[in-house]
Amino acid sequence: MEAKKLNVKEKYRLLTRDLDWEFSYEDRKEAFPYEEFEGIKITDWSKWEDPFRLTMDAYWKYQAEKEKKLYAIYDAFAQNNGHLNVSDARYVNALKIFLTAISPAEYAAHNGFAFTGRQLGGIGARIAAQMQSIDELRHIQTQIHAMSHYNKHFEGFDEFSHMHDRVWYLSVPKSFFDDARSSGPFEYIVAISFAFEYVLTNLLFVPFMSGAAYNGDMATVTFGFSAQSDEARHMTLGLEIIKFLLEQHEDNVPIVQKWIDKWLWRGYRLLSVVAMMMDYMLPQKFMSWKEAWELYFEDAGGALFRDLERYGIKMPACAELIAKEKDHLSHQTWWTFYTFGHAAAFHTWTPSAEEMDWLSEKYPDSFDKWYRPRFEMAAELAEKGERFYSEGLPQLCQTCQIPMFYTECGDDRPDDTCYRSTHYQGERFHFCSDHCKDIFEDEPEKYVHAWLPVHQIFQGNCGGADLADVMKYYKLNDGAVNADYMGSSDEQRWKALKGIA
Amino acid sequence: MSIEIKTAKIEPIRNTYAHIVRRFGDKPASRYQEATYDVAANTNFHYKPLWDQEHDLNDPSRTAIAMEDWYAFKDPRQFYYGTYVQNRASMQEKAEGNFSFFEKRRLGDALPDVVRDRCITFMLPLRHVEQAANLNNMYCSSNANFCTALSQAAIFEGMDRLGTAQYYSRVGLALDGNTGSSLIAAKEDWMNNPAWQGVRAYCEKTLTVKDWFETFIAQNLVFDTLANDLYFRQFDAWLTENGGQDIVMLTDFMQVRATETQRWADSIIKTAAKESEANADHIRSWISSWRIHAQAALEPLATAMLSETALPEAFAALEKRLTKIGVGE
Amino acid sequence: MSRVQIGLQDNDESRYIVAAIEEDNPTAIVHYEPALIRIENEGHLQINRESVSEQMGMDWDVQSIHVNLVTLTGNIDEDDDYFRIEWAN
Amino acid sequence: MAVKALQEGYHGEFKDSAEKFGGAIVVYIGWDKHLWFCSPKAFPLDPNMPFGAVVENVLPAGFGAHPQFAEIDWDKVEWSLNQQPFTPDMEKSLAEQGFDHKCLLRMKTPGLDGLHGASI
Repeated sequence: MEAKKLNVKEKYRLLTRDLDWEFSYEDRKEAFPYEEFEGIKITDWSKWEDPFRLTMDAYWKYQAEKEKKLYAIYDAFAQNNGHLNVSDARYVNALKIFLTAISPAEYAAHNGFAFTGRQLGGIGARIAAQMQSIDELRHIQTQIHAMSHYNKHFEGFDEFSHMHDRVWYLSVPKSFFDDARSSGPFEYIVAISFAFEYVLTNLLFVPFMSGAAYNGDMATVTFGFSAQSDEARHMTLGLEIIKFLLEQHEDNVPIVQKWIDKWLWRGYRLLSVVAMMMDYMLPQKFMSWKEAWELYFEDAGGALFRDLERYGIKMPACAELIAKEKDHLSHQTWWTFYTFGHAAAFHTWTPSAEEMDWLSEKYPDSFDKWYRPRFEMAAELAEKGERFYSEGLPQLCQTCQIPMFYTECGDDRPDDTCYRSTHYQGERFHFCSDHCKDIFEDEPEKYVHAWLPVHQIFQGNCGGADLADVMKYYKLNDGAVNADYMGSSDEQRWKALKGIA
Repeated sequence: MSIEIKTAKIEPIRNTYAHIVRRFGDKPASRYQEATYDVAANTNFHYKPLWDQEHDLNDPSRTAIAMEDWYAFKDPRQFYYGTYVQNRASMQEKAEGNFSFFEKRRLGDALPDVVRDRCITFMLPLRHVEQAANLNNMYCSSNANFCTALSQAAIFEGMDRLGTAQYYSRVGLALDGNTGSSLIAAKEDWMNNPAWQGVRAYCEKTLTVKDWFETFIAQNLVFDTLANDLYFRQFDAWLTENGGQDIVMLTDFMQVRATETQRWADSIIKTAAKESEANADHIRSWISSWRIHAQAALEPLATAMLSETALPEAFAALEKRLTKIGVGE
Repeated sequence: MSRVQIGLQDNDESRYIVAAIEEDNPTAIVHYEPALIRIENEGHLQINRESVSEQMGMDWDVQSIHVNLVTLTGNIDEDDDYFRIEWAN
Repeated sequence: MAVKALQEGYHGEFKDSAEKFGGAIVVYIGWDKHLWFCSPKAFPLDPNMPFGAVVENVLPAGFGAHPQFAEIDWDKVEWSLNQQPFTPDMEKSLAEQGFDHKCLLRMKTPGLDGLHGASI
């Protein structure tokens, strides 16, 4: 018998889609109990279109190939002390943020997709989620391994695990993923696969990794792009899940729209730190946050939302505000970390004269008017030995948990702090924006439970009231990991290694 | 030489991450250690899950098993993602070679009808069993999210079981010349053949279990031990005796994998049982209830596929394993 | 029409793929960025197995694109013989 | 809208309710047009303290690092409490003047509108 030639689609259907069966002995709802409470209506899982059709054998094969390449580079990097090739030790601080803020989020994503990969009733979507889950495990592990060498030569990496559950600014990424993971499986997958992976992840990985390449960091470039090759699959899953939900039932449209609105905003707020890394932390600059936003969101995302119009999905309203904030976001974020740099596990600094000129050029409408004078004033003080650190603790937004530093950019008043608040069951809650307030008001029952670091310190749950106590609770070595780059032990070691006086 | 001069100056300031130092001392750590220990979040969660308001997001109390330190669970293979996929990639390369040898030589054509029929009726429906095993291990992974040592090994097992389901499907395609007719026939058996209904009921039941450690016992210990003995020892012997040895070549991946993974499952159960009497009691009571289900589930299948003595033999293998890991009667 | 784009790691294998893309999509624009090759086109981009195999001088499996792929925008259609991204608008 | 959860009665814990602060109330304070301080700040305060003590102790600790702080004419400050115009009585306690848990106090200092025309 001559064997029939099977194409990829048929093969995938036979090997994967047909594995599922109709239950006879148990109520299927007992096995998949979380499919209905969110209000999503699935009429026919078989209509699911597999975005890519990797069977496990091909998955193992291609992923092993990627891993082999990656670890060969890690080994070479460590053997050759590759950290000596980065443009400047200031650059390494961007990696500290990456390991402490982004990497643990990969583990959270691994877990969230394990949950959806178990709980979605349709086998096609389920397996796509499972593959993403194991990919996300790959990402945290390859990141830990990439940073392993940096950890041996710089401060600020070694307590990433302990920090993630405690440190004030890390509650931002943690609460983002906790929010998604505590949602039902459909909201989770719309939040992470669509809003985060499809719409925003390019803004995290692509410019940042190209920036790493510009700054001589081959280990990071390699893990970044290697991880991103998985992201291409994840993004596709994001688009497929959206199209599937929208095609399944018209009642799904407003629910999905609400989730897109919420998660695009949540994701964008999370990327504030990436904006800052791009504009302030790369000694060799590559692309401004504003340019990246225009290329990867306004251009690519615009095309996406035009594509989704036929389902009745609209571009989220927050996009207008984001477009106005793009002239201010990185500057305000860096200023916040600069002034609270004594309580962070990475170093901060004022931009050099050349860097300020670059910022003026990239941000002609905002930098010279609003931000250059601030950084020049800070630099002058630092020069005099009076480096400015802000005393006390900032007010945080109840939803995104970021200090309330955002200003009324939507109203063209970039020098007025944006204050929003609401009442719920006799308590007042504060927000950095209309969008964060809307998210809270939609589900106050959930957001009252936020673990806000500043309030936890006041309640006595973080080791004490003094900064020194709190640093101890964070397991941060005060004087080594924090404060200005100038005069830090990182700087001293770097200069010694490079033979700079 | 310039290299020596360089290395003399570049002294590391520490050997590894602080949480690894706290566990293993201040010395260079393995990639497995850095990739695994204390990676998962374990405190200060922000919201209550909308789907489980009684628990935190990462919450060890989703099982009755209690541990002082959950990282006492070790994977004897020390698999993290990189070593796992590379190991499986070389296994799949070998499997690919076996399949292409089988197909190129048209070994399927030479099989006696009785072998082909039995494979379709009794072996191919295992792809559905493996699909349940995939879900059950994903369940363990997602519930053991507070401990990376467990969550990662469980997802590796889950993905392995999907791969196994796909390999069984490919056995079918190798038998039916890629038409898929054998898979349709096998699904018909899975859904309606009385020999399979007990197993199907067992699989469906495991998917409704709430305590993930119980799921682990029901799937990876009780069912797998029995099924592995029935298939990889007894049915294999039958195949070899009846001119079906070429099929055995196609299930090599599944056998090697099952043997390897058993060591991991054993270490999990052993460690949990050794921790406390209470854990051992839970484990014993789950074993005793699931072996009763398994007896009822597998009896018709084992008898129809092999003989009336087949299942007792498989239970003897289970006894032996239970004794070995210290949870025998 | 909206633009689609695809990003590949800048390495030897990708260069063959890029050459095949340029041949089959004459209007595509190729940008060389640090460690990344980004290709844009109006409406759609198609990578054909045959063209890449031709460039490489050996059989190329479409699924192996995942080894070098960094990013993409657009709806994907992947089959044995091609990998296509496009916008419906 | 209300949350949609699997079971009825879903409600998170109020993580920051007043009784968790050992008798203190959290007061947020912002100084308009002074973005030298990136954001308003949070202070746990005794509700029985007189407003004058806020001016004397709390504000200098939080905002005294700014060059214009020393120039503030406290009689001319325009206050708002929870976004309503507010005229403080220096002698009276916070509680007596409507300060409650997680309230927002803003101050405007006319004539001192930050530095360099950039609201620093």
